[in-house]
Amino acid sequence: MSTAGAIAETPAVATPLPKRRPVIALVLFVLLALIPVATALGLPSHWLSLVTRAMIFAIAALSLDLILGVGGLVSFGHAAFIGIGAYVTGIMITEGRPEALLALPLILVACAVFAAVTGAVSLRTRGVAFIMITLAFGQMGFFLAQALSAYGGDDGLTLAERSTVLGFDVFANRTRFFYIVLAALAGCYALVSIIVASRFGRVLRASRENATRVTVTGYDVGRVRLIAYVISGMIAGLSGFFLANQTEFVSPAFMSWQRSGELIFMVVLGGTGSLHGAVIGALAYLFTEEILSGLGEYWRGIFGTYLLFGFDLRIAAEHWKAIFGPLIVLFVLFTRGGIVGIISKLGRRHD
Amino acid sequence: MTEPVLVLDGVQKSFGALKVTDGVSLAVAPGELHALIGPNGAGKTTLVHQISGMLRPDTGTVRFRGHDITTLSPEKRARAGLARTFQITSTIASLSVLENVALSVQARAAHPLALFRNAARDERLNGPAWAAIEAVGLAERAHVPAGRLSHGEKRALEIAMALTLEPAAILLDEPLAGVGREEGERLISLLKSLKGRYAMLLVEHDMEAVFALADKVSVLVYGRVIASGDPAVVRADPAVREAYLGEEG
Amino acid sequence: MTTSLLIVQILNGLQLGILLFLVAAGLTLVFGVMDFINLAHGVQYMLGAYLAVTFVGLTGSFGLGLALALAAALVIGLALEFLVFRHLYERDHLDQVLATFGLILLLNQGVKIVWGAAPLSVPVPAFLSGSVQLMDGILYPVYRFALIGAGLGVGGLLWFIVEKTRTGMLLRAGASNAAMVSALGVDIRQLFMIVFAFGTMLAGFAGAMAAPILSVEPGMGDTVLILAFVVIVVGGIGSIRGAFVGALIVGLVDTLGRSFMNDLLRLFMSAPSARATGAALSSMLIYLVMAIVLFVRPEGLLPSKGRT
Amino acid sequence: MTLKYALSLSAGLLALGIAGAQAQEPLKIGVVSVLTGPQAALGQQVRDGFQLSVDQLGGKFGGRPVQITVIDDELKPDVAVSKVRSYIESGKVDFVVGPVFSNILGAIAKPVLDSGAFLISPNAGPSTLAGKACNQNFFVTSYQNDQVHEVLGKYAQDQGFKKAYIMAPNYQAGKDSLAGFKNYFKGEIVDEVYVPLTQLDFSAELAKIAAAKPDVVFAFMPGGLGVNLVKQWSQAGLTGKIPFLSAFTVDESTLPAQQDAAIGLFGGMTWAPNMDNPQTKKFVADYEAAYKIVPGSYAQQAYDAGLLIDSALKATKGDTSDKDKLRAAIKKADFTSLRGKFKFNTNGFPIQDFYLVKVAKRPDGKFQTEIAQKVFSDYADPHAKDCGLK
Repeated sequence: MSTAGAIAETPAVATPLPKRRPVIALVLFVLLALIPVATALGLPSHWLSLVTRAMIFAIAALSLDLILGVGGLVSFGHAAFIGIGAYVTGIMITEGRPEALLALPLILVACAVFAAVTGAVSLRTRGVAFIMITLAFGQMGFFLAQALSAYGGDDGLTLAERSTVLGFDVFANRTRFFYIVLAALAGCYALVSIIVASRFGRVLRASRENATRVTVTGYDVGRVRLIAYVISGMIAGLSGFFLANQTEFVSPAFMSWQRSGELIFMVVLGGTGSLHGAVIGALAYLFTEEILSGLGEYWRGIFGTYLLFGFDLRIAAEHWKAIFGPLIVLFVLFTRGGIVGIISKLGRRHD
Repeated sequence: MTEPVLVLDGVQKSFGALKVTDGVSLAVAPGELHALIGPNGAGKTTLVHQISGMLRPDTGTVRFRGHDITTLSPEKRARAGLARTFQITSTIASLSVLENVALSVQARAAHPLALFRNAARDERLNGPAWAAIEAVGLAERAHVPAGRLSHGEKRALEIAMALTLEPAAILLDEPLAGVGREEGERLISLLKSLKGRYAMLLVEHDMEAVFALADKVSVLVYGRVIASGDPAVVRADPAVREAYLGEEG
Repeated sequence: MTTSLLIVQILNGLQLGILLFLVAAGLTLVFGVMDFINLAHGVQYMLGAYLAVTFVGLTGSFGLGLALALAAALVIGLALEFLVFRHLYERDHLDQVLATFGLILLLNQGVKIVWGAAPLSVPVPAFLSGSVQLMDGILYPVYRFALIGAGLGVGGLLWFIVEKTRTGMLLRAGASNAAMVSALGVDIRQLFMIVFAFGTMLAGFAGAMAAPILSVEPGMGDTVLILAFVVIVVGGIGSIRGAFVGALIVGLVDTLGRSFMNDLLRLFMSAPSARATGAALSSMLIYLVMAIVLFVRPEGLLPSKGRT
Repeated sequence: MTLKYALSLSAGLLALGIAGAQAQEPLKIGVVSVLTGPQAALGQQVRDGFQLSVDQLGGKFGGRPVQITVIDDELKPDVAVSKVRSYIESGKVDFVVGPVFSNILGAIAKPVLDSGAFLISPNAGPSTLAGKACNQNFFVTSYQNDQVHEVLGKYAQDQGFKKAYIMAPNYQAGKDSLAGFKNYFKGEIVDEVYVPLTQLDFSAELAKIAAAKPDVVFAFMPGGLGVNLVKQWSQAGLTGKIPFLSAFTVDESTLPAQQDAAIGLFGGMTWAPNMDNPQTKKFVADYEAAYKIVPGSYAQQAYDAGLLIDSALKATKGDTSDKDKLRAAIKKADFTSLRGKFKFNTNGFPIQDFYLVKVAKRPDGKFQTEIAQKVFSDYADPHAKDCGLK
């Protein structure tokens, strides 16, 4: 097998569609829906924002999983779509048109066009070349945003207000915003699940494993992948809309290559191709980050001191990346198939 | 005699200085099982690739059902009714036998890429798929992932996938290679049962099978057809005996 | 624009290219032979620079410091190979990406714990501290010629090893068919370890050589890593010649783009808009070149034989 | 085991509750600063400078114990927003001090100010927040960003330089920087160059400078960019040939790496470690003792921010409930700044003196900037007129 082709085609171990999936997803969404209750009962109140943010990234990770996990296309420029969604939102608000029902269709169209153009070029390549060419397009988007000096350039753009729906400031209430994002995530999850289980999804899944076979069976694999790429880009654009409304700020940093890398990381951490894996991965990534970087404060919140055996945990928290890094390495070395892989392994042991 | 389904005329392909197929011409009539034999490196697989569209000939034409398909893409040839199997089995390992065949059925259905129509429970796909699976004798293995099938079962699966394309012609690239004796016999009887219904171009090493099955045999040596015709005649051809059968002992 | 300015800028482009080649050579070797995506290559480059700061500072001699830094980089590289990398060779690329990303986080923070967050530097060695007048008003530091020489030397050495020695033959064979090489009775694990150690040394060497002209700071490897990836995909993955050509192209395109893009655009537009467009365009230029190269030749300009 | 854990947990929470009820409620201050990535050296100065002010005042501002939470903004605006918002939501926050960079300030200003907390910026001072978008609860202990660049523009103009070559990174602050320089420099700009923020090698620009033969070069190259530029400038033999003026390019955060290459280069600032007053001498000595490096303006401004908050709380006797009273106390700026003279303009930005500073090597071998000459006296930024505050 050629190296270049191998990267996207290797994970042939993927289970097609595990039966346990709807149950895990259901449990996941119910748990998420209970977060506002938990914050009322004593979970630090900022967790409401944290979980909202995590769910926004989960939408993006979910969209990436459609092409990466299901379609076998490792896009290293996916953050560009988040950026487009965020910038369209921000620019519309700055120009005095905060109506979401106006912004959302525009975001979807903009993302679809960007995906169709860049996808048509990128999908001529496979494997590492595909990774790098999507990186190239992502970087171009980044530099373009940086050049938008009318909208803050590199400094980014503070939004004067949030998007409105039919003129109402529905995102103002944090709990309401939480449930709107949760509903959007659940909706995207359902949509992507339906697509994966559809005729189209079957061809997409089959193409990842054996594009030649799918071609001689009579499908235009390139077209199938392009459609998936466009759908994925549009969903990621939606997460950009929410991100802009949560931070009330947009910045070129939203589409940096590091952010694209983080998205890949979330999907792989959760387990590729299973959809709920992407959601779990995004949540796990952001929660771990929060807990490690706030280690000292959490410790103090529980035990009333920063010290653990005389060691000031605030120092550990400052260097949380030096803890996070080895955790990632250990996780990769000792597990297969991400968090979902662990869950299904535990499940099998129970059976 | 009726118009041939598949006609090759002077098909030539070079890799660098090496002419892999050197002006190959042959015709396959409807319902005919045409065997293509030849020693290793004779260019058989390269020829099949050119017929199925995975490679494009340098010169020469491929005609299928009266149309020139020389420059058509593989997926368009497949939709036109030209199916193939691979020398190294090629199935979707993680999908079940049923899903593999249904994938093939779907390619010829009305909305092959419908975005929201559930595929697994779709009787319009599963019905014809079951028929093909039963025809090749894989009904008991229908829900097993293709990756876990035995070698011979994979061959049968490939043939089932080819059948659901409702092909006018099937290209079979060494279906018996690497298959055990018992499974081989089952495959031979499967092919026999298909004879007459489809035009088939069979590339095969197993001489016993070839002479048991073929209506017509062509011999490819160094990219050229050195003999073509009735199996018995070809078997007796001295040039063939020297170049090929002699080698085989 | 004068001819001498153009010549100096081409020289600058070549020199940036050589620096990128030093980083990219190890990356493409490990990628090509072992089919291993090592994102940690960038932090190994950074480690090389930091080790050079320490050892040059301790010994007071650039040569001795460089040698010690290389030895230390090798030791760290082998330790990482033993603890992490060797368990990843059989895994798929995404696992490799993930684990080496973890190493990036660790090492970027690690150097901050050990050496502090402030940028550091290595003085130019005394015997290379002179300069040459190439054009009016500007001196070309001898050290930069030494850097070009080192790059060419490494390139030549690699070419010799890969093309002319038995080890090189095994490497080329291993790149296309690892199973065959192990069937020949060669311990493929040992071969991989040697290749990896060599790749680590190359990264460390590049970092140490860059230290006298660039700021030594946490995260310095991240930018270089992306550029090095651009270089190796433009050149063709696994190919030393490709990395060399790719590095020169990226170096030249970047430098000449920065130098002349504004003047070029000013032919078509007003000065302020030329400046704005020029700055945005020259940032994008190498990515544009990469996208075009990949579009026309997905396998890169000079792919190594035996892979497609 | 589980029971024991639960018991100790509740005991801990109980103890926490009792302690909170007995002692005076601590003053909650969030310090937002960049602590990861290449710019962490600046962020550490801000954090440490502020911490030093707290330590020297016995851990209390205006008699109230101070509870500092350090927030690493990672120099990512969206990360900064979400962390800062989380912190604000976690409980009654009185002050947020930070950040280092303007783009982070742009991101966090709204959530902080909307919450009713005071935002004290120890470094970033963008023109928007000085002008139209000014806020009564926003104060700056550094300067308005443009002013530092104007110092160099004015100096270049005063020196009678005719041709200037100016360069900055390709982002908003870079563009503002060159605009600030051009506000006061009226000679010819032979070239205005924007380089990528990730640029490694400046040899292309240096060759162009040598070819253009300007009278003076002005550069704004913060952090690692400045280290690369200055080292390569010196290696190309340009030191001493062409005057090199800069902003945020040679300072105490980059000098340990630039070393001799930076000697004699100019910058602009409101303070330098050799400033001749007793409070600066004590601050520099204490800071070096505690953190082993020479403090730069980042540390100094954060230290002043600490003194400012302390002075305001002394005036209100530790009370933060009456925001208007507290605000009035802050505006008085009744503390001894390391700079000496310091007062607030109507927009919450300081009115102060600006100096040309020059890099020098100290007798102990360390490097620092030293005051060369005063360029502006009692200089207020012009954006204040766009600000509606009185």
